[in-house]
Amino acid sequence: MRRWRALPGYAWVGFVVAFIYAPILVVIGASVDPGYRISTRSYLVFPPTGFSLRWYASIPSSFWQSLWFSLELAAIVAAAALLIGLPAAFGLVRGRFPGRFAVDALFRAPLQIPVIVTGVAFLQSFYFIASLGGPALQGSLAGLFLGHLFLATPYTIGSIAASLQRFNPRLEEAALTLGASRLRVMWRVTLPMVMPGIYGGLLYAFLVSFTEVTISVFLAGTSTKPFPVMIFESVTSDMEPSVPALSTIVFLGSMLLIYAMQRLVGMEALLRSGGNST
Amino acid sequence: MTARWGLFLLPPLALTLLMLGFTQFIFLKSSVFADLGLGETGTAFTLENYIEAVTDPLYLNGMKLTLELAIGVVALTLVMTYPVAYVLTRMPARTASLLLAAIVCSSFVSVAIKILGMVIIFAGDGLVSRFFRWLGVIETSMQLLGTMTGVVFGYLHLAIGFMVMMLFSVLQTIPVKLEEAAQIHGASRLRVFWRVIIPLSLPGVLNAALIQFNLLMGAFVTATILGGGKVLTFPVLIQRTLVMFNDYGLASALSAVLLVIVLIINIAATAAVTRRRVAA
Amino acid sequence: AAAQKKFDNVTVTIGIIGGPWIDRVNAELKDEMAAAGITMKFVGGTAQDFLAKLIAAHGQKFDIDVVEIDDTSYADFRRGNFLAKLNLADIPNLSDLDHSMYDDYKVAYWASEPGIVYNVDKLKAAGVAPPQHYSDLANPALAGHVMLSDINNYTGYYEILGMAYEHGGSESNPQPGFDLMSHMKLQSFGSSVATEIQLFKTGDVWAAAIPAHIGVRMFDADINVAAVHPVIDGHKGATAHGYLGITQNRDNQAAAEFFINAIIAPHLQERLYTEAATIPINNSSMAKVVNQVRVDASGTPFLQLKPEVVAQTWVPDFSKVDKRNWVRQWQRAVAAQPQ
Amino acid sequence: MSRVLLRDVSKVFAGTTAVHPTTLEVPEGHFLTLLGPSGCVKTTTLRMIAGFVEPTAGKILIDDEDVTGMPPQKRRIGMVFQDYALFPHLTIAENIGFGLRERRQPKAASRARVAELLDLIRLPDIADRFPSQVSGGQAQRVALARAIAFPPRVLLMDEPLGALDLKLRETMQFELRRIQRELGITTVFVTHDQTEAMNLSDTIAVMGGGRVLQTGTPQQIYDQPRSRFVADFIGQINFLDGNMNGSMRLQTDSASFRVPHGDATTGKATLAIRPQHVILQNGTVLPDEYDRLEGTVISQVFNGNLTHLRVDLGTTHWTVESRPGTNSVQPGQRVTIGWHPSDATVLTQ
Amino acid sequence: MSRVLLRDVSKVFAGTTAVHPTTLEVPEGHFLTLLGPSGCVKTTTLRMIAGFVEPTAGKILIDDEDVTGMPPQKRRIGMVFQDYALFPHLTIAENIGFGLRERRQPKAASRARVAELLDLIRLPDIADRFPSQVSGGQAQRVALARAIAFPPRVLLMDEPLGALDLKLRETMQFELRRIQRELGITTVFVTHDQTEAMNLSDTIAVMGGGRVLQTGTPQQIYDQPRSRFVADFIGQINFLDGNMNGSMRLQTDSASFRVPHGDATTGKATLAIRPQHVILQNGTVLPDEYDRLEGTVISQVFNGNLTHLRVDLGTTHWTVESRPGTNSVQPGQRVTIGWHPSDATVLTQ
Ligand SMILES: Nc1ncnc2c1ncn2[C@@H]1O[C@H](COP(=O)(O)OP(=O)(O)OP(=O)(O)O)[C@@H](O)[C@H]1O
Ligand SMILES: Nc1ncnc2c1ncn2[C@@H]1O[C@H](COP(=O)(O)OP(=O)(O)OP(=O)(O)O)[C@@H](O)[C@H]1O
Ligand SMILES: [Mg+2]
Ligand SMILES: [Mg+2]
Repeated sequence: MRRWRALPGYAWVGFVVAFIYAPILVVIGASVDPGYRISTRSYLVFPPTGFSLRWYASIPSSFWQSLWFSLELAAIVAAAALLIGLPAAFGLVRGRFPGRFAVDALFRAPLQIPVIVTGVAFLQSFYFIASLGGPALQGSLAGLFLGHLFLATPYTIGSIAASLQRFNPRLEEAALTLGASRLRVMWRVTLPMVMPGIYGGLLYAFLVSFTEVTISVFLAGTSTKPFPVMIFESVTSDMEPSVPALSTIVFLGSMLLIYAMQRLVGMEALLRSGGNST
Repeated sequence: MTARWGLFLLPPLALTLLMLGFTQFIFLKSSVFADLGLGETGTAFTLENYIEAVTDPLYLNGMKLTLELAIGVVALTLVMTYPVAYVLTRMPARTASLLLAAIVCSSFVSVAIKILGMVIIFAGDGLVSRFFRWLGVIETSMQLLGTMTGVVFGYLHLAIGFMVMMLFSVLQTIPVKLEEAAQIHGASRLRVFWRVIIPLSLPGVLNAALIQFNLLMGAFVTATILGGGKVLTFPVLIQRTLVMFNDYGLASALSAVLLVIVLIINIAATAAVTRRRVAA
Repeated sequence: AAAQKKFDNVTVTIGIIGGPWIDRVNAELKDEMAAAGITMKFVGGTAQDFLAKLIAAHGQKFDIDVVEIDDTSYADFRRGNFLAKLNLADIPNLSDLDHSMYDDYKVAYWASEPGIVYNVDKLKAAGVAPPQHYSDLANPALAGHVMLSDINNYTGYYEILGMAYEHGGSESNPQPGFDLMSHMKLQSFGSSVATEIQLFKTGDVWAAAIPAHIGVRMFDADINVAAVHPVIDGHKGATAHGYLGITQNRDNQAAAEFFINAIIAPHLQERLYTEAATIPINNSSMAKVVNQVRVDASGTPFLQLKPEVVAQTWVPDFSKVDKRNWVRQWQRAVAAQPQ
Repeated sequence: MSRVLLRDVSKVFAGTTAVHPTTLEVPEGHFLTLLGPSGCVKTTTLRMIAGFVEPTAGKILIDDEDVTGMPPQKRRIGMVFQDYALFPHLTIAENIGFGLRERRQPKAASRARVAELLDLIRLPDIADRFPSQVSGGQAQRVALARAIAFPPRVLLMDEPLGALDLKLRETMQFELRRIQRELGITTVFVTHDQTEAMNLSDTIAVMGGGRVLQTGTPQQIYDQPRSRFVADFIGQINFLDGNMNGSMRLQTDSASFRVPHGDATTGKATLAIRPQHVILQNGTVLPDEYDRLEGTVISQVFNGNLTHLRVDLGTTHWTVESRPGTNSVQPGQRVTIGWHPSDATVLTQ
Repeated sequence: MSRVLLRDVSKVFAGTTAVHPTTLEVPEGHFLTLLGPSGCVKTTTLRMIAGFVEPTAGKILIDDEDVTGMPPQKRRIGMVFQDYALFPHLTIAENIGFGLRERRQPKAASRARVAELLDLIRLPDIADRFPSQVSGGQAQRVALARAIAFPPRVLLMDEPLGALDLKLRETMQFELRRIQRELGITTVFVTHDQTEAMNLSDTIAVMGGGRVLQTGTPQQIYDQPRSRFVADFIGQINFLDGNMNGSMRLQTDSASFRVPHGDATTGKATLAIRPQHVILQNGTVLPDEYDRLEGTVISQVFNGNLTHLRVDLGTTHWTVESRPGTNSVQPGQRVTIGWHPSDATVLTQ
């Protein structure tokens, strides 16, 4: 209806998307610049002076390893966040007990602690555990996992809780009258119905872990260095010239991932559960 | 039957409590002992770290700067993303999901590298400056590295993607019917926004804004890169205290101060909105 | 059958300055180390970073064997007893080094010449004469286009002390330097080569207090820059060193020493000079590279390479610097700067 | 095909009694409707039979088996929900076959049964669609098929037709009744629509204020309401308040009226009479045996095949029904109305 | 109080024509109802008047002013939505005063007006409650008050009573009509409930398949339907298919029947007659001038004050209405039914 009335809105969306994408386009452009001398490799060239895929071919293995490590880490974090988030969301939404609001607040607490505080606190706690003869968590996958999990779980809980709140309890009752046990109801009705929330929670957790720098800077080890830390160090010291190429690959990969999710549940259904259950 | 659902909470609750309580305890412990240099702390209880943290103008200014930055950026992010999220909820679903997907994808790219891209765009010889010079609007270049503007831009990039997603999930719960009801009873588009959409989305928006605020209060990566060593936010000061001073007592005290201030703001903001809602 | 390996598949974790520097070192030494049975693993970071990590570890087992050390942090490394005593006899290449380049706990493996690099064209366009002293960077005509090195970087000490000396201060009294800095309108503080070159390239920065060898890399990136070696305390130009040391309680110390020996070998030092423009630390290499000195557009060399000149350059006495106070003074000066 | 019995069942929610002790029997194969206004615990009663709400006291028996504490999935009941509660992620066929699968019926037999049910509800072609792709009326029939796929002992329906439009609702009433008769399933149906209850039920239980007020066939409920509430809820009716004084007459302030059969009670009482039994003296002459009242016409509403007149009798308003054309009156006109005493009922509650 | 005119208005959604060119007039102060089955674009038509949907072609005029491109907030229209669409974050008083505030009325005057409206809807005590704290019927009246607070030129209502239960719906119909009459607001009302339309309207526009099929008073629509669709949608009716051959008789396979007044057309036609005009020959003797048919009783449904008989006539089923008690027949019984030719209608569409 009266399309021109919606125009300012669409223009604003365009502006914001352009704002988000401008630096990404620069990075993509710079990734194909065929700079040839060592000195010219320390900064981004845009617009590119030519077209070359040489930086795609010369990505150091350490970066690949770190990217792979980050993907693994993010995947485990997402899986674990789901394992925690699912029962927590069910308990929060369906449980009726005194102090429910306190419990809800507690689950949100990790998002209220400044990330740098979290990073330092985990680092010190890990050393403390080690000093007591416990496992050496600093610099280990387990340590990073715990730090990321701490940060990611609130999102997952929020996302699943939101879709659970929208869930029509009549569906469960219908299944019960049809002879399904409580377990079967969960499996055949409830879980499929909160799937968008679950996917949303997984995506959030994955994204949080995959882009986290602040905590990782403190908890990373020599062979357990998440990808964003690698990029951060590269930018804050002497730049690895293939970083733009690698970033482009990550960007394209994320497009594939999102496309797959979109096919599975539909982005909109997924974001409807949006990690924001209030 | 409902009581049993509560039981599901126990394992996640225990885990969260452990991760939260244990780490914070270990961390805050060192803040009440004197720093002996090289990471060693004394054993006698003292408040000198806290006294320094709350009296030294360096840290006070750092806190002021950080609060201004975080609040300013959250406000700016809201201004930018709220209309976007709104337009997305009222768009044909297919287009909306495409745009949302695009926004999500952009979040996967490290902020650190995006920052370099921005530096190029806004540099003295960069695209934006050239464009403005061509328009004859601005003579001097827009400096991003080492300026507040740059840090704000960096923070925006950090916040926008998540904010759009969260606001979308809030706004899409507001029925179009209510907008139409407001419109037919004489409210212009702007008034509909002001009297219906904003009040109804307030709790959800506040929740999202607080999450972003907290995130920004604890972020030092962007300020480190884009601040060019000039923008000393509180997290940057904490990081420097740790890495350059190696003063754990003071760093813990500073962190504790940051934590308390952030928590107070969270509680106050939530209480303010909840009171309105309870009244409602 | 392969020749007898010196080590039995030992991994050495090396913490040195990150980025292409690691790539370079890795590329040059990979084969040699592999042949000796050593696998190298690298961690990027500054000397300051590694010191912080060692402190944070509170004596727990540390996962880096060889660490980067610089003049500014060496005293703390020693004070914390983080460094193992080296078996100097196992590092035969030391024979080519001047005695000032190593001791029982550290061995120099690169050197640089902190000074000033400026954009010739931009300064000419602004009608500003090339800076001769650090204090010249405070010229109001350059306001907003000057970069100093950040505090997390050894060069940060040279610029402050340089300015302090120019105004009657010294290592034990850096305050005049901080006072001057607090009045300067800086573009930013440089903390990474990546952003430094980027900002020269985009034209945002016209002059910077950074090591001269970065000027060479900028020149290679088609920026018309020149380097200045200011006179400080009667010395023309300054020298800074990067060292390697080995952390305490290693069971692979011999392999680590083997790595240190390799990296100070003449051919490697010369490669690093041609690739990254850092200054070699052994005498034979210096004799060689002095003939390959890089010059700017006006034909002036970027680096001072003649041994007799290098010997006369200024090296601050960091034992006189109160580091803890230094950081505070720095932060206050930054906070006081005009925005 | 079973018998359901609620014996002294009551339910207290958070201290307030929602369902007062209720005894209710649904004979085998019967179609019983719970009828009443919103909030009269129709749903709560149904949910107690289903097992979603546990009675505070009393017993629920199905075929003399006490099922009071039994979980819903063990009760072998079928239920149709107001919003159908079809599983949106399953196809129509999967929805219908849900209960068969949960009861571990052989696959082939299940498939055949689903096909048979799709025929029964006259929708053989929608097996592979999803619930979002069928209309409201179709969804309603699918919900029914799902509920009876694994033959239940009792079929429960909570306002299953509430969301349909009028024409469709009427069609579905016929369908429902046909299928229920064909299969002979004991059925408990909930509605607040009296017409629907009348059309469908063998027995109606009129509920109000947390209890069953009257149980009987539609005709009984209509003709012999036992309370003013029931009389008013089922169809339109006119009331005249007065006193009984032992004789067969109701005394009002101004006159007295004969009452039909029944005991000669004393005390406050109300005479009730349906609009269609009230005749307007306008052209026609009222027979002598008729009781009569005078009033003023307030309004006249044409309602398809009937005209409803509102007549102000001073102390109360009555509705008088008349075929269009037969009486032509205007609002404001004085009229006399009359009725045969045997068409009236006396209510003492 | 204004006149609304839709002139050749049509609407195409994504290539398919939803609203076929439609002309419709609502005279000043009239109560017009759009009546029709689900999906017949009642809502779309209403939304075009409101300004939420822009017509693809045609003009919409209010008081001869062309408002076709005018945004909704400028049209001075009041609207009641099906689910009321009350603002949950505002109190009842604030909801009612919404339009007044948007139109910058002085505060004191607004407050007085809100109080007046609360009196009008007979809910003076709920001013400070929130919508979640009022019942459905109350919410409905609040929505109405909000719509008329700033006196609208036209009042639009989209199935405003759909969510209420039967008794409440009837009460609200009276209320609605009372308030509309009192204020004389031009009103367009949407419903799919024919009884509601009959009770409320000055004029009914029966819609079907994206167009207005017939416009007229309730009586006209009921008595003189112009098409089989309209006849069937408004109340119950019986059909008999046949052919007209120029004479005043309808010829079926087996017999011929007289048709009332009107032209003697030719071609396929349908005789239509309401159930209440069909008399069962059972005890009573059919007058000679009656046309008659024979059939078998299929079922008998008691429906409050009437009994509906379904009679199988071989080619079709008819419904015959009778007062209970007057005729006593059993399913399966052969019966003769008859009607007076002047009660029948002939439909040629
Ligand atoms: N779980 C519960 N807790 C507390 N009160 C309840 C609960 N369930 C129902 N009630 C109360 O019981 C009353 C009757 O509810 P119920 O749903 O049985 O009525 P109903 O006759 O089905 O009404 P409707 O026609 O509106 O569906 C309600 O007023 C409600 O307050
Ligand atoms: N925005 C739209 N885009 C595409 N088609 C639409 C749109 N709005 C309505 N329609 C189509 O118009 C048809 C009629 O819709 P409308 O809501 O006007 O019917 P209605 O008579 O109000 O039905 P109901 O009684 O169910 O409310 C629908 O079948 C729908 O497919
Ligand atoms: Mg109910
Ligand atoms: Mg509609």
